[in-house]
Amino acid sequence: MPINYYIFLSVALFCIGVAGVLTRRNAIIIFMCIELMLNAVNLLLVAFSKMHHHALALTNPNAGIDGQLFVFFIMVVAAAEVSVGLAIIVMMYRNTHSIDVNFLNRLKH
Amino acid sequence: MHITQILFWSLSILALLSAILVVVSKNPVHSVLWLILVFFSISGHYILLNAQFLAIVNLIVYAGAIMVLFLFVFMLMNLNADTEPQKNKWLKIAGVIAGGSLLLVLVAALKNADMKNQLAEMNTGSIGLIHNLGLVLFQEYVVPFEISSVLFLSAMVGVVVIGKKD
Amino acid sequence: MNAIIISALWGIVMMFSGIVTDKKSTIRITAIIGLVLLLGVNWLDMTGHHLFAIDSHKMLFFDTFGLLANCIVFGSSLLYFLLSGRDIEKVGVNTAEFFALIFFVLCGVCLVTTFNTLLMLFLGIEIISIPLYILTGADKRNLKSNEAALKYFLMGSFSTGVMLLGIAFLYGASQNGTFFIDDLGVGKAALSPLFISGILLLLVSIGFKVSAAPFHFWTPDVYDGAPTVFTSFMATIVKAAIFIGFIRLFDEGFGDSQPKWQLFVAIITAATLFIGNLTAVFQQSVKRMLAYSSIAQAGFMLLALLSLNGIAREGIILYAAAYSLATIGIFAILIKMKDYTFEGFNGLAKHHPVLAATCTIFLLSLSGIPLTAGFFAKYYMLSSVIATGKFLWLVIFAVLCAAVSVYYYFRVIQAMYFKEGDAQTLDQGPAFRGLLVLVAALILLLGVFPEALIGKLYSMIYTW
Amino acid sequence: MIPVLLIVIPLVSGLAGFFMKNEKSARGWSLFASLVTLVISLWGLSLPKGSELLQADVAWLPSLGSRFAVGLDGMGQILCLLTAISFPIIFIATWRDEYKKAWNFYALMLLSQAGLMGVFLAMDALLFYFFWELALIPVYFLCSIWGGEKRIAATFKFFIYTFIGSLLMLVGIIYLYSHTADHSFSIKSFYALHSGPGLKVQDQMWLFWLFFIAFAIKMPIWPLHTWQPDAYEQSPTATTMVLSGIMVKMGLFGIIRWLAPVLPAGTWAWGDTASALCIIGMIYASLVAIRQDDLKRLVAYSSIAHIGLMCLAIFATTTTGLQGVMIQMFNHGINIIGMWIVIDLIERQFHTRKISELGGLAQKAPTLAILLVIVALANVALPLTNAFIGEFLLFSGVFSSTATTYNVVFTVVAGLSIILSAVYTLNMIQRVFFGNTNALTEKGTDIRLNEKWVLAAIVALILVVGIYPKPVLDLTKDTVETILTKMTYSNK
Amino acid sequence: MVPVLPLAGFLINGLFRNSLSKSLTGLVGCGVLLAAFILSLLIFGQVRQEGFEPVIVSLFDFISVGKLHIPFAFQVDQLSSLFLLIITGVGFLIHMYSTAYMHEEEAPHYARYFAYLNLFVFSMLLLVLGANYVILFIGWEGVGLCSYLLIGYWFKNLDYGNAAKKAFIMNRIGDLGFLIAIFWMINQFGSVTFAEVFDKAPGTKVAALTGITLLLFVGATGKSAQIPLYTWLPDAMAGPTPVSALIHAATMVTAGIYMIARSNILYSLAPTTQTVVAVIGLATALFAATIALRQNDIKKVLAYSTVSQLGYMFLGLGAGAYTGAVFHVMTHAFFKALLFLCAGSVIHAMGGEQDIRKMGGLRRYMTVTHLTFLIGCIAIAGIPPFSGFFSKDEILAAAYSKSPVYYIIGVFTALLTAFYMFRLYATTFMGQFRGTIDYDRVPSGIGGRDEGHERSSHHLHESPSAMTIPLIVLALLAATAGFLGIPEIFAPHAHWLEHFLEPVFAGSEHLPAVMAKKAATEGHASMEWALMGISVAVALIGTLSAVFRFSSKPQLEEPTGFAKVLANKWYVDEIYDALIVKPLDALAKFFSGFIERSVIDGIVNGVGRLVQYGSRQIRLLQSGLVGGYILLMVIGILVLFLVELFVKK
Repeated sequence: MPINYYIFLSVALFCIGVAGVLTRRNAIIIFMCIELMLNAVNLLLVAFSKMHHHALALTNPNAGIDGQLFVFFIMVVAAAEVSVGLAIIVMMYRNTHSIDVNFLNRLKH
Repeated sequence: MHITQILFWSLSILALLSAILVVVSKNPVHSVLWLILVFFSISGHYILLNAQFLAIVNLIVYAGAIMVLFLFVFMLMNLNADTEPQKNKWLKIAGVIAGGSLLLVLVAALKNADMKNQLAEMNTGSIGLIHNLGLVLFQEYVVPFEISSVLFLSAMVGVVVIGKKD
Repeated sequence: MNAIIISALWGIVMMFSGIVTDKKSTIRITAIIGLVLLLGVNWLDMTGHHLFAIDSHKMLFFDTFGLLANCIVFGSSLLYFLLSGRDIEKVGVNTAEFFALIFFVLCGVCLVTTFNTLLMLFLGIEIISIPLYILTGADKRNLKSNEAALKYFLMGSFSTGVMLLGIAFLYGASQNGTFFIDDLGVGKAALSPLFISGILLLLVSIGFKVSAAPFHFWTPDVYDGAPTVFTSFMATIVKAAIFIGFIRLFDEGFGDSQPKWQLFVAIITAATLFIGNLTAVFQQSVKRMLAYSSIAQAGFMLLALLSLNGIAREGIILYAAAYSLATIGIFAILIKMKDYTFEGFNGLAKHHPVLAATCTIFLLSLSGIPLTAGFFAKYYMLSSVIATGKFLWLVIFAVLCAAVSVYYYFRVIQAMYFKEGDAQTLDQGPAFRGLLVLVAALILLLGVFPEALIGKLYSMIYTW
Repeated sequence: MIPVLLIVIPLVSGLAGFFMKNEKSARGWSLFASLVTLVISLWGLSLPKGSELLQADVAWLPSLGSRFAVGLDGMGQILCLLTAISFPIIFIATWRDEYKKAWNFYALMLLSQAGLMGVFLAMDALLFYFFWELALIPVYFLCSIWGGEKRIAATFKFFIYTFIGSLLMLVGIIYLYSHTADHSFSIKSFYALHSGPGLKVQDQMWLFWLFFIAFAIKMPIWPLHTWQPDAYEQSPTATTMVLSGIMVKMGLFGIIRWLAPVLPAGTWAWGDTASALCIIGMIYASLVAIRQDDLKRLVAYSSIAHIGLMCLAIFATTTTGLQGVMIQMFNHGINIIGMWIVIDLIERQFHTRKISELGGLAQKAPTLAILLVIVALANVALPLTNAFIGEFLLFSGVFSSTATTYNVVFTVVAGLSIILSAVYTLNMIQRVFFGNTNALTEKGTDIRLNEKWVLAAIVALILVVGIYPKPVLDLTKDTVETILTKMTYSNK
Repeated sequence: MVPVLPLAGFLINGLFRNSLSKSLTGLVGCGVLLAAFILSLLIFGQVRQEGFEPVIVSLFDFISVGKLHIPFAFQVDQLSSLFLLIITGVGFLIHMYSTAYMHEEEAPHYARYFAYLNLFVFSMLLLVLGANYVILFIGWEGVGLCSYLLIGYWFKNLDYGNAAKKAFIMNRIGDLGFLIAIFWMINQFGSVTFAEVFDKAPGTKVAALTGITLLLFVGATGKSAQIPLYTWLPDAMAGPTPVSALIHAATMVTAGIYMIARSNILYSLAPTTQTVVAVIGLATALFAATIALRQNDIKKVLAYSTVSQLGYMFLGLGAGAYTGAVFHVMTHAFFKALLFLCAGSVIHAMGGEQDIRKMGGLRRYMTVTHLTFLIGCIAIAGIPPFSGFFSKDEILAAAYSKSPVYYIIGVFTALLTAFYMFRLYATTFMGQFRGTIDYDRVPSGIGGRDEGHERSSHHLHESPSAMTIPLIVLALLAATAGFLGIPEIFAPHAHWLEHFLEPVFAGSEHLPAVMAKKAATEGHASMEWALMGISVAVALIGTLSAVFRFSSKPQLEEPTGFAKVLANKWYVDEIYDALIVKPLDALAKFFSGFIERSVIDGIVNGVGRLVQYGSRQIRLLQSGLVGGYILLMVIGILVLFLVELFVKK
């Protein structure tokens, strides 16, 4: 598969995620959209890693493996972020009984 | 048309469609489900790219753990479609336009990348296998691996601090 | 390496200290001890005594620049603990955890100052961010704090996404699939549009972390909403550290392709200076004004990024020190104030001359008046850009912005000295005042002999 | 040695002043310190030129190529002398003024003196900038703490204004520094710039403005002058004396030492423009002064006019003109301080500065009247007063200038200001001192002895310099020559 | 040296104003003058010897900058010694007069008066003794200052103050011209010392000389009250009458003539300027004379006559008759001082009344004053053998040799002079006393006329001897001084003054052009007789007509028509006011009111306000909505990429 396809695919996914972040006002949905963005990046990284491997396999059998490991770390971080994020959202919900980001406007100007 | 190509296209379309549905569907639970579908299709891609380990981890961590977590939260707050009031139209449109134009710009920036000849190797190559990954992970990447434990630790502490009733 | 491990370990120690004892003073003292220890081991690292023989496979690179930055960070954190430690206790019950989180942040800081691969940068920034989300929301009952936390979290993770995309692009562009910053842009990789796009995205995301316009929007709200004591931490130490990382990345990684991205940095710098200074003018609350001023200061630090040369490297260290010292001091005073608005400072000089005097020195330093460290900080920034011979318009613009900044900084001075009123403060001990004076003296010292910092440390390292 | 003392003594004594919590002792202390400074500057005067006691050069920031280099040349001598003389006079003259927290007041005064000394002594650009700001900060506090009711706004305007200027100058300094051959801030390498390859001529064109704006704001040159009347009006008289008597000279000094010789081509090219500004300012200010009802504002505007003339003469680049500037800087300082003292006396007695509310003082305070008349006549440059020497040289310098083709026009138009100055000065004298007394001035009394002596001293200075200016002129001869050779370098 | 003495007097009187008694001050005041007079007599004696070379005494280096050296030097030669005599002599007499005239002043002010007077004499001497233009200028400004102080002597009265101010400022205008002339000289000759300048002068091109001389003349018009700067002189009469006599008649106003006579060479080299000088002088003479016709204030009449006489002198200078001009200065000093002092004694007697319509018939009450005044009138009217005749005639002759037009106008002016002088005389001294002095009209403070209250017409008395003696002395001088300059045609080489001043004017006398003109005028003895005859006749006509016209029924009615214009001095003051003062004032108001406040300061504050406003607007971006923030961030990214895509290409 030409790498371009993967690039465009994941960029598309990424942008859908961005659009989601911009259009929704439910904190959790927004957060999900962000996860979507991360996944798009993961896909891209894996694709690149395979691309590099394809290019350099002869010289270095492990070429391109860094990309996949990076994805692994991204997943780690994402997991941690999710736990924290959800905790914060829940705390918010406890206090305001809403997770609508548009109500978050006590702080402005 | 080669089978991998067919799979690639179908998976891509599936991913995109369900991603869009994540964004548009009113009911948050639905969008969770759609997101899970996205993850599945992405894992499919991983498999196509012969990155089995990541495919599995993706399923377990994301589709499994994280999404379940989301669902729990939703149920905890028992939110449903009508609980989310509609954002005002203009901001919505602006958001969509912004996202779209971002896509356009990125594509425009990247289309003339001389990557026509660059191919992503499909369903061959061994780097995606647990064996190799593990070796590299615990030899070269041991420091970041350990450090990520700090990350987890801090996340844990943080969640405790936040979640604990005082 | 020492610092990273010790800070991580000490974070755990702090965690358990909460279980062992609930005497807050002991906890605080442990924390302080920890910091002193950190400073010490970092010093050892600089002098070449490494406690741990760990091969990071070149993922971390401990050069003078980073270690020196660590020194600054630890030093200012020490001051921060000494000045505002008691106030951390006031925030909530989980004092120990707060300290632990702060130590984890410091661990992340060490990564950011010494990383050599994008992976480490990513991890470092995340390790810094996640505890900060928590600290922002530490005041759980306070809705503002919650809101700030959520905003910070959402936007932060968004920027993480952007950063990852950038990293992915760079990875794709790199010759042989690597994340090591020093062979990112080599060969024909530098020509690939992927490369420049990646740089742009990284610029955006790290710019977000240092609150560079137009990615600064989180800053005022978060700084305003977070408990003041943590605002102080975020605004000074963290920001300075990330700047060090910023410089490091663009210097090591994209230094060769500077002309490709210099223009963007210039644009962002101008925008940051403009928005930061202009918006600060109209603020009513000193806390929020300081938030905007931190944006403005970031604009000045970005000048170092614009002109990556020796002066800039020295300058950013000095700027980090000067800025952190002054801002920590001001925040320490601000915490003691009952009323955060400008009116709250009216007549402070009459009732608390020491506070007023030191605060004045800090403000003067921030506005870059000679005899204070702030002047040389700004001086280095300006001269680094002038030395490049390009972007003189930006220098002039920066200077004008600095003049604007005088306006809002001096509003505080005016309130303290020239306005009638009785400024209410919480009680502060003589030790606190003494420390303030110490900090002020330090600022003046740096203002008259900046080489006491730069020259001495550098020479010390080179002689070794 | 001596330069260091000149800076350190006020600095240290000022810092010490903060800690003596007693008005009387603070006052005495500051007077003592200023007198010591005066003695030292006189000692410096007595030494032969080029004696190593007049120089001091210590390493300061080696990595930046900046040294703590201070020195007394002719110009430095005369301006330091002015500073050293002024402060005791000011302290004695305002002896009776009451200030709350007086010790802070006097301490700040001394600090500003240290700053001023530093400015006049610095032989290193960065050091110069340092003192430039150091002189500004205390004055800012002085004005906004002890000033009039609109003080905060006025002094803040003044501060921002001058700060912008000095920042621009800083940019210029750094730019020049980065182009010096040996990457040093020392005045020598700055002077060497224009002859070396480092600096292109078109650079000088815009660099000139960076510096000139800074100095023009300080002087001030029209149209950057609006901070001045407000600041003078609002600040306590003692500070006004410092502002108008000495600080104003910083601008002229800056041009003579740091602008004209460093950027001769730029100065040459923009000379006419700058001169035009000066002249507009002179006429404009004189006309505005005619309309002023507040004594302080009147003097402020007249000062703008006088400074404009001096600045004009600098750009004439002639020996006569520069000599005139040198001596006139001194004279103007003395005279205007005399004016302020008189105004202060009036204000303290009648609690008003409004010309319209005063009148007939000559009957009540003949001595004051006579002394003022002499000072005022010096202000209109009547012969045998010091100002005549100055203005004579200035005008003839401008007239014989070869730097501009409009020298005659400049002289004539600028000459009109002589007439106008006569108009507003005589108006002032007449409406304040002559005519019949009114209800307010009925119970006026003549001045006290100490005031009498201060004014007498000033008058003496005025007349002595006015009749026998030779020593002063000889003092600055060499400086003028060196500056001129630098200024005309690129045009030879 | 001479000038030191008055300076000493000034210092003594000035510093010990309060301690000295009045008699003592008077003594000091006069004493120094007397001493000075004696000294100058001695000097004069030396100077008179044949082959006397000008002495130059250089005290110290006044200004020495670069190539420019201006010594503080004095020069004694025929011209200056002559003026020395006049100044110290007349000055002494007037001091003496003043001791009586100002006697009612209380001590400090009395002392102040004499201090000023001495200071004046000092600077006047400085003026005439200066060996270069700068010293001359110092004296020049000094006398201006003193006249300012003395005019405003009664400072309680604001009108006097205004008059003083007017005088000073008008002089300033002239002085500016003078200054620029000096600068030009410095540029041209590199020196301002008379000797060097005159040596270099013949070599330089005429344009420069014309410029310099014209500028000098501007200075002269200011000081010597010529058109257009003459209006201050009549107002200057606000000062005490002796002052008017000394400063505004005898000495200061002739400074201009002195200066031009001193730099005669320059003028002779610049014919254009000479013409200008002559024309201006003539115009002034005529103009002032016409105004004098219709003035009713005794001092104003004299003032205008002074202006007119000065005009004569300038005519003389313009016509190249420097000797004549100086001659006229001398004679004029005598008779005009005399006239003023008489007027003073009249005013003294009349209790401060200056309006001649309220006088009349005074000859019966004050004989000395009357007679001396008469002499003065005759002298000024130019009736032989009184001094006025000789000097005036010499000037007229020179004028004729220039062009008959000058002569005709000059003669007409002489007619007018005779006419108004005798109008004055007649109205004041002849006829019946019309005065019922209402003391309220006494200008406040004029010598505090306390005892004047119990005085009415039949108490009118002669002034004390301290006042009358100077009158008599001056009268004698006025009567006889003329014989110092007897025209050639009466007795060859009898023109003593011409020979005396010969060395001073030698430089210009021997210039070819002037030689030629001289030759032209030589040997027309008959013509000269004719001219003299004409002028004498004219003078007599004027005199007699005036006497007959006014002695019986003086004109008391308000003037009408053209007379009104004359009475209002051609409305010159009003015109100046409308043309210069008002616009200037308006401009000043415009600047200080509008430009300063609104435009310049407006811009400055406007910038500040702009920043404030911008800040208020920009902070609205901080909407508080996460969506908005992220949107803006995305837009930011977009912008960056767009720049990357399009701008950078």
